[in-house]
Amino acid sequence: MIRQHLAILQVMLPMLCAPLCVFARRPVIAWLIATAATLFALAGSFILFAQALNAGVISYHLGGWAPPWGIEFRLDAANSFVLIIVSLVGAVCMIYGRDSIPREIKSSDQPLFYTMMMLCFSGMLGVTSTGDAFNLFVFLEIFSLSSYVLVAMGAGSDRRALTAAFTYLLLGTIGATFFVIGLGFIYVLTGTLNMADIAVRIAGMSGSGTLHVGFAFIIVGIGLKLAIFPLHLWLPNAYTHAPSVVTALLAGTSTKVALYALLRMLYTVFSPDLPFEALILHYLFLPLGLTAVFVASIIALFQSDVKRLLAWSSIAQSGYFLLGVSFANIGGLTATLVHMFNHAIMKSSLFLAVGCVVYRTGSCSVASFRGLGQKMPWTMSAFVIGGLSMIGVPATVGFVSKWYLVLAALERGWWPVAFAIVAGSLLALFYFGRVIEAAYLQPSPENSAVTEAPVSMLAPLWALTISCLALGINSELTVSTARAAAEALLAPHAGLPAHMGP
Amino acid sequence: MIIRIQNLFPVVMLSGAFSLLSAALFVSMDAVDVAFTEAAVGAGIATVLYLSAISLTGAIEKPPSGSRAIPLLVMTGLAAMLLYGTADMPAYGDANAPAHIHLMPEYITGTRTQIGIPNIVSSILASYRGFDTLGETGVIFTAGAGVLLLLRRGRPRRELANQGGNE
Amino acid sequence: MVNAFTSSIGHFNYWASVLLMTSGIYIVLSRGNLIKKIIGLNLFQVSVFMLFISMGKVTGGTAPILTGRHEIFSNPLPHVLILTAIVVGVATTAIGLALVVRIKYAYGTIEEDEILALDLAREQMDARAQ
Amino acid sequence: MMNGLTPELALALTLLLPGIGAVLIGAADRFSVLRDAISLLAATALSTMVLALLLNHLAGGSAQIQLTPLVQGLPIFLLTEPIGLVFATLASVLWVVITVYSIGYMRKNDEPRQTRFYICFAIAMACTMGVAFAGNLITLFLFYELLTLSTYPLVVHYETDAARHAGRVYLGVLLSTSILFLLPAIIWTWSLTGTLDFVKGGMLTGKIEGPQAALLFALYLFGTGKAALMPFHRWLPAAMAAPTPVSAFLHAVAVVKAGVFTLLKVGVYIFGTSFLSAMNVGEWMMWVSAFSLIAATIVALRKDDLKLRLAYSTIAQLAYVTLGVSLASVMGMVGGIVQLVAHAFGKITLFMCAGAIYLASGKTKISDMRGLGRVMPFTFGAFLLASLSIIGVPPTGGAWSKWFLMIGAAESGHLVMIGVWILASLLSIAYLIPLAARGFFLPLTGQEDRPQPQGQEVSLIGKPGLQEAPLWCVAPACLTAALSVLIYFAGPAIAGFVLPALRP
Repeated sequence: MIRQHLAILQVMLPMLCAPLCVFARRPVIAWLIATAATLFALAGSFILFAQALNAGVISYHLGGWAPPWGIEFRLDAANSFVLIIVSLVGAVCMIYGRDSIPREIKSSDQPLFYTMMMLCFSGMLGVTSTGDAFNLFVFLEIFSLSSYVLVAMGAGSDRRALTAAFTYLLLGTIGATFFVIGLGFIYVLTGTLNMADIAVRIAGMSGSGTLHVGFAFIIVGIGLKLAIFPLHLWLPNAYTHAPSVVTALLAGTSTKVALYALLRMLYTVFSPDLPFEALILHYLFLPLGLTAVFVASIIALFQSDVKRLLAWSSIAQSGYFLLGVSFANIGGLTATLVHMFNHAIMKSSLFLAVGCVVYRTGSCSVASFRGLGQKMPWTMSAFVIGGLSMIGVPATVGFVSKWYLVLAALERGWWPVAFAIVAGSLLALFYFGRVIEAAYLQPSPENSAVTEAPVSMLAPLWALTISCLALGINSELTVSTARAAAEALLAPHAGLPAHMGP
Repeated sequence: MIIRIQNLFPVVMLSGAFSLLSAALFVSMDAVDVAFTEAAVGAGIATVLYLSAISLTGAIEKPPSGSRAIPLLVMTGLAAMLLYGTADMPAYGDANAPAHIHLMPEYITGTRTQIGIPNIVSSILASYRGFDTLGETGVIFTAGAGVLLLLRRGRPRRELANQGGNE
Repeated sequence: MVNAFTSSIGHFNYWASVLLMTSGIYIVLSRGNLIKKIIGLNLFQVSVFMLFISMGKVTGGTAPILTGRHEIFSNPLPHVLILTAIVVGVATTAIGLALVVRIKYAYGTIEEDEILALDLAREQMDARAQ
Repeated sequence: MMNGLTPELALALTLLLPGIGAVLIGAADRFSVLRDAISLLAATALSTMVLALLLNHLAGGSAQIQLTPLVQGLPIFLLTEPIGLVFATLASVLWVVITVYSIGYMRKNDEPRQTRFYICFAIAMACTMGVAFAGNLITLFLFYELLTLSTYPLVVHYETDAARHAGRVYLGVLLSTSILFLLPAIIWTWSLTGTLDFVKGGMLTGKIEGPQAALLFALYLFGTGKAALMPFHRWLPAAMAAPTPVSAFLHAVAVVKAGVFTLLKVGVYIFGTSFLSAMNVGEWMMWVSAFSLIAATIVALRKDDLKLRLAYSTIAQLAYVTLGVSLASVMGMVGGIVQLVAHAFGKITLFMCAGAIYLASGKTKISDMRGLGRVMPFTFGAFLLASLSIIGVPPTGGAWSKWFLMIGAAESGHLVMIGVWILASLLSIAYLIPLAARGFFLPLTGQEDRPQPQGQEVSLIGKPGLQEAPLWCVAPACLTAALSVLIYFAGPAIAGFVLPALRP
C-alpha cells in the first residue's frame, strides 16, 4: 500500500506535516515532526530510485485520471536522483537545525518557521516529481513563496534580509510568470500540459515563432530561479542574509531543483535536436556559462563576507552546470548531473560550516575567521575539505565533477572550454585560500572565548564532509547513477502508454 | 495612470478598477468562473490587502529617480519578443487551434458521462486537475502562514542584532 | 496587405495583453516605491491571465457549461489554470505586502533608494568597525 | 620474502606506516622525546619496508594493490617497478637522515609547532610513497596533489607575513600548474587511449602525432610544477622562508623529487622513448629546459643568500632531468634517474650544511661566511664533497649522471646539449666552490666582533677551537656527503637496475 503510493506520499507527507507544526506548542515538537518527515522522504526517495531503476518509469496517476488528461507524477532515474539530493540535504539541514535555529529565530516563531521549512521542502519534492508542466508551476510557487519568507526570517539578526527577500520575491515572481507565459504559448501549440505528451507533440514541429518564444520564456523563467548568470541578482543577498540553515538548504537544493526543471525542459520536453535549441545551447549557454564561471569567481575574490563569497561561488558553479548542458551530449549531461549531486553536498557542507562559525562568533566576515583553525578545529577542517573539493583536488567529489566536465568538453573537441573549466576551478583556490589562511595563519583576536560548535551541528556537517571524501575516492556510485539519470532524460518517450506514444 | 500617480491611494483604487475591468473582459471571453474569481480575489481581496498595507506604511510615493532607459529597453525587448511569438499563434477564436482539438473533446464528453456536473471548468478543477487545486490550497496556506510569521511582532520597533533565541 | 490587416485583427487580443504586461514590468523596474512595484507585478500577472483566457476563446462558443443548448464551448482548460494562477498571484501579493510592512518597520521607509542609502551607510560602518 | 610479510602487505605498509606515524605523533604531542622517537621509528620502519620490497623485486617478485575506482574505470593502483623502487628507496632512506637532522635542528632552535611539523613530514612521506608506487597516472596525480597540500603547513611554518606570502606562491604555483596543465593532459591521455596504466614502452604510439603530441608533452612538462621548469619555478625560492630541514626535505626527499620522478614516469611509461624520439616530440622542450638550466645557474651565481643560491641550483639541476627526458633516448632517461639519486644526496647535504652553519653562527649570507670552515671543518668538508657531486666531479655520484646524460645526448644526436651541460657544470663550479674555498682559506671576518657562536656549549664535538653545530645536525650531513661519494660506485648498478624497464 505504502510502496504503491510512495510517489505521492513522499511529497504530501511533508506538506501535511506543515500544519501540524503550526499547532506544536513547543519548538522541539515541531522540530521532531519536521525531522521525521524529512527522514521519511529520504528513505522514500531511495526506494523510489530503486523502483525507477527497475521499472524504468513510475507513473502515478493522481485521482486515478489517466494522463494526459489528469495530472501524473512521473518518476524516472533522473528525477528520483534529484529527489535523493533534495531529501538528503533537507534531512541533514533539519538535524543541524535543532541547535542552529533557536540561535537565529525567536522561539515563539519557531513552529511557523518549521511549517515554512516543510512547505519549502515539499514544494521542491513536488517540482521534482511531477510530470505535468502546470502542476510544476504550482509546486514551484509553494516552494518559492515559502523560501521568500524563510529568507526574510534572517531579519532577526540583520534587517537587510527583508530587502533581500523582497528582491527575491520580485524576481522570483517574474520568473514564475515568465514560465507561465511560455507554458501558455506551448499550450496553444500542443493543447496539452503533460510534459511527456508535449514532448511527443513537439517532436514533429519545426520552428514557429510561438514555439521559439515559448521555449525562451520557459528557459528564462527557470533561469531566474536557477540564477543563471545575468539573472542571478537576487542570489547573493538572499544567501547572505538568510538564517544559516535556510542558506544551506537553498544552496544545496533550490538551484538543483531549478536545474532539474531546466534539464527536463531542455532534454525531455524539447529535444536538443531541434535546430533552434542547438543554437541556444551553443551560442547562448556556452558563453553565459563561461562568463558566469569567471566573472562570479572574480567577484567572489573580493568579498569580505564568507556567506556572500560562497553565494558568488554558487553562481560560478551554476556556470559549470550551463557548460555541461551546452555540450548537449550524454557525457556533458552526466557530468552536469554528477556535479549537481557533488555540488549539493559540498556547498551545503560549506554553508553548514559557516553556520557553525556564525553560531559561535555571531559574524561571518573573513576577519571573524581569524584563528578559528585552533579554536574550532572540527568546523574548520570540514570547511577546508569543502573548499578543497570546490577547487577540485583529487580524492574529493569536486575532482570527480571536474574530471567528467573536462572529459565531456574533450569529447566534443572543445579545447578552450576544457581549459576554461580547470582555470575557473583554480579561481576557487584563491578565494578559499583567503579564508583558510585567515583561519589557520592569523592569530585570533584577543580575549575571544570561541569554542567548538555543539556536536549536534558538527555531526550533520561531518556526515556531508565524509560523504564528500568517500564519494570522491569511490565515485562509482554517483557516476553510474548520474549516467542512468542522463539516459532517462534523453529518452523522452520511454514508458509512455500507447495512446500517448509518438 | 497607475504608473504616473504618486499618491498610492488612487493607484490602488485604479488597480482594483482594472481588475474589475479585466473580469468583465473575461466574461466577454466566456470565462465566467475566472471572471468571478478575479472580481472577488483580484478586485476585492487584493485591494483590501493593499489598503491595509498602505495604512501601515504611508501613502505618498516619492518621485522616481534614476534612469528610465534600462526599464524602457527591457520593456521594448520583451514586447518585441512577445509580439514575435504571438504572430504565429492561431488567430483569436480560431476553433481549429491545436489547443482546442487535442484533449478538449475528451474533457467535454468526460464531464458529460463520468462526472455529471454541468460546469466543465468545475469538473476539470475538481477531478482531472484536482491535484492542482490541492496545490493551490497549499499556496494559500503558505501565504497565510508566511504573513503570520512575518507580521506577528505587530508593533514597530527597530530590529537590530536581537540575538539569543531561546529566552 | 489585407492579409496583414486580418492577421493583426486576429491577434489584437494578444497585443493588448502584451502592452499591459510590459507596462507591468516597467512599473516593477522603474519605480522606487515597493508597493508600487507589487502593483506593477500584479498588473503583469493579470495581463498574463488575459493572454491565457483569450487563447481559450472559441468563436461562437459559450461559457463551458453543459446546458444542453450549446454545443460549442470555449476551451475550459485555460480557465482552470487561471483560477489557480489568480490565487497564486494573490498569495504572492500578500507575502510581498507583508514584507513591505516589515521593511517599513525596520527601515522607516519603503523607497528603494533610501533603503539602499541606509544599507550602504551600515556597510561603511561595519567596514570601519573592523 | 619473510614469513608473514607478503609483498602486498609491505606495499600497503609503505603508505600506512607514515600514516600511523602521523597519528601517533599527534597523540604524543605533550611528550616531545616520545614524539621524536616515534618519528624516527616510523622513518626507520618505512625504509625497512621499502628495502624489503627492493629485495623482493631483485629476487624477481613484484607486488600490486588495486583499490576503489577514483573515477569510473580508473582505480587507485599501486605497483612496484624499478624506477619507483629507486625513488622510494631514496626517499625513505633520506627521511631517516632528515628526521635525525630535524630533531637536532628543531630542538636547538627551539622552534614552535614542532608536532605539526613532524605530522606533516610523515603525511608528506606517505604521499611520496604513493607517488613512487603509483601504478597509473591518476594515482600518481592524486598523491602528487596531496603532497602539495601536506607540505603547505611546512612552508608556512613560521606563520609570519613572509611565510604567508611564501605559502601563497607555493600553493598558487604548484596547484595552478597541476590543475591547469597536468590534469587536462591526463584527461586528454585518458580520452585518447582509454587507459592510464603505466605501460612499458608507452601507450601513445599511433594515438596522437605531430604538434598535438608536442603540445601534450609540453602540458606534462609544465604541468609538473614540482619539477620547477622555468617560468614556473618561483615557488622554490619562495619556499626558502621555511626552516632549513623543510628546505632539505622539499629539495631532496619529497616535493622536487616527486616532480622529476613524475616526468620520468611520463616519459618512460606514457610516451615511451621510442615514441618520443620517433615523433621528435621533445625538440623544443629541450631548448626550454636548456634555457632553464643556464638561466637558473646564472641567477644562482648572483645570489648572496646561501639558501636562495641552493634553491636556484636545484632549479638548474632539475632542468638536467627535464632535458634528459626531452632527449628521448634511453641513456638520457637513465641519466635522469641517476641524477635524481645523486642530486638528492648532494642537495640534502648542502642544505643540512647551510642549516648547520646557521645554527652555529647565525649566518645566512655567503659573503659573511669567510673563514668559517676553519671552525666548522666537518660541515664545510661535507659541503665541499656535496658540491663536487653537484658539479659532477668523479668520484662522486654526480659524475655518473652527467656521464649518462651526455651519452644520451650523443645517442640522440643533440651534441649541442653536451656543450650546454659543460657550460652549466663550469658555472656551477663558480657558484659552489668559492663558498667552501673561502670558508677554508680566508680568515674569519672581523675576529674582534665575532659573534659568540651559539653552538659552542652544546657542541658534542668537543675539540677546542671548533664551533660546530650539534652532532645531530652535523653527523647526518657527513653521512650523506659520504653516501654521495659512495653512489659513484653504485652508479652503474642503478643504471643496470632500471635499464630493463626502459629498453623496449
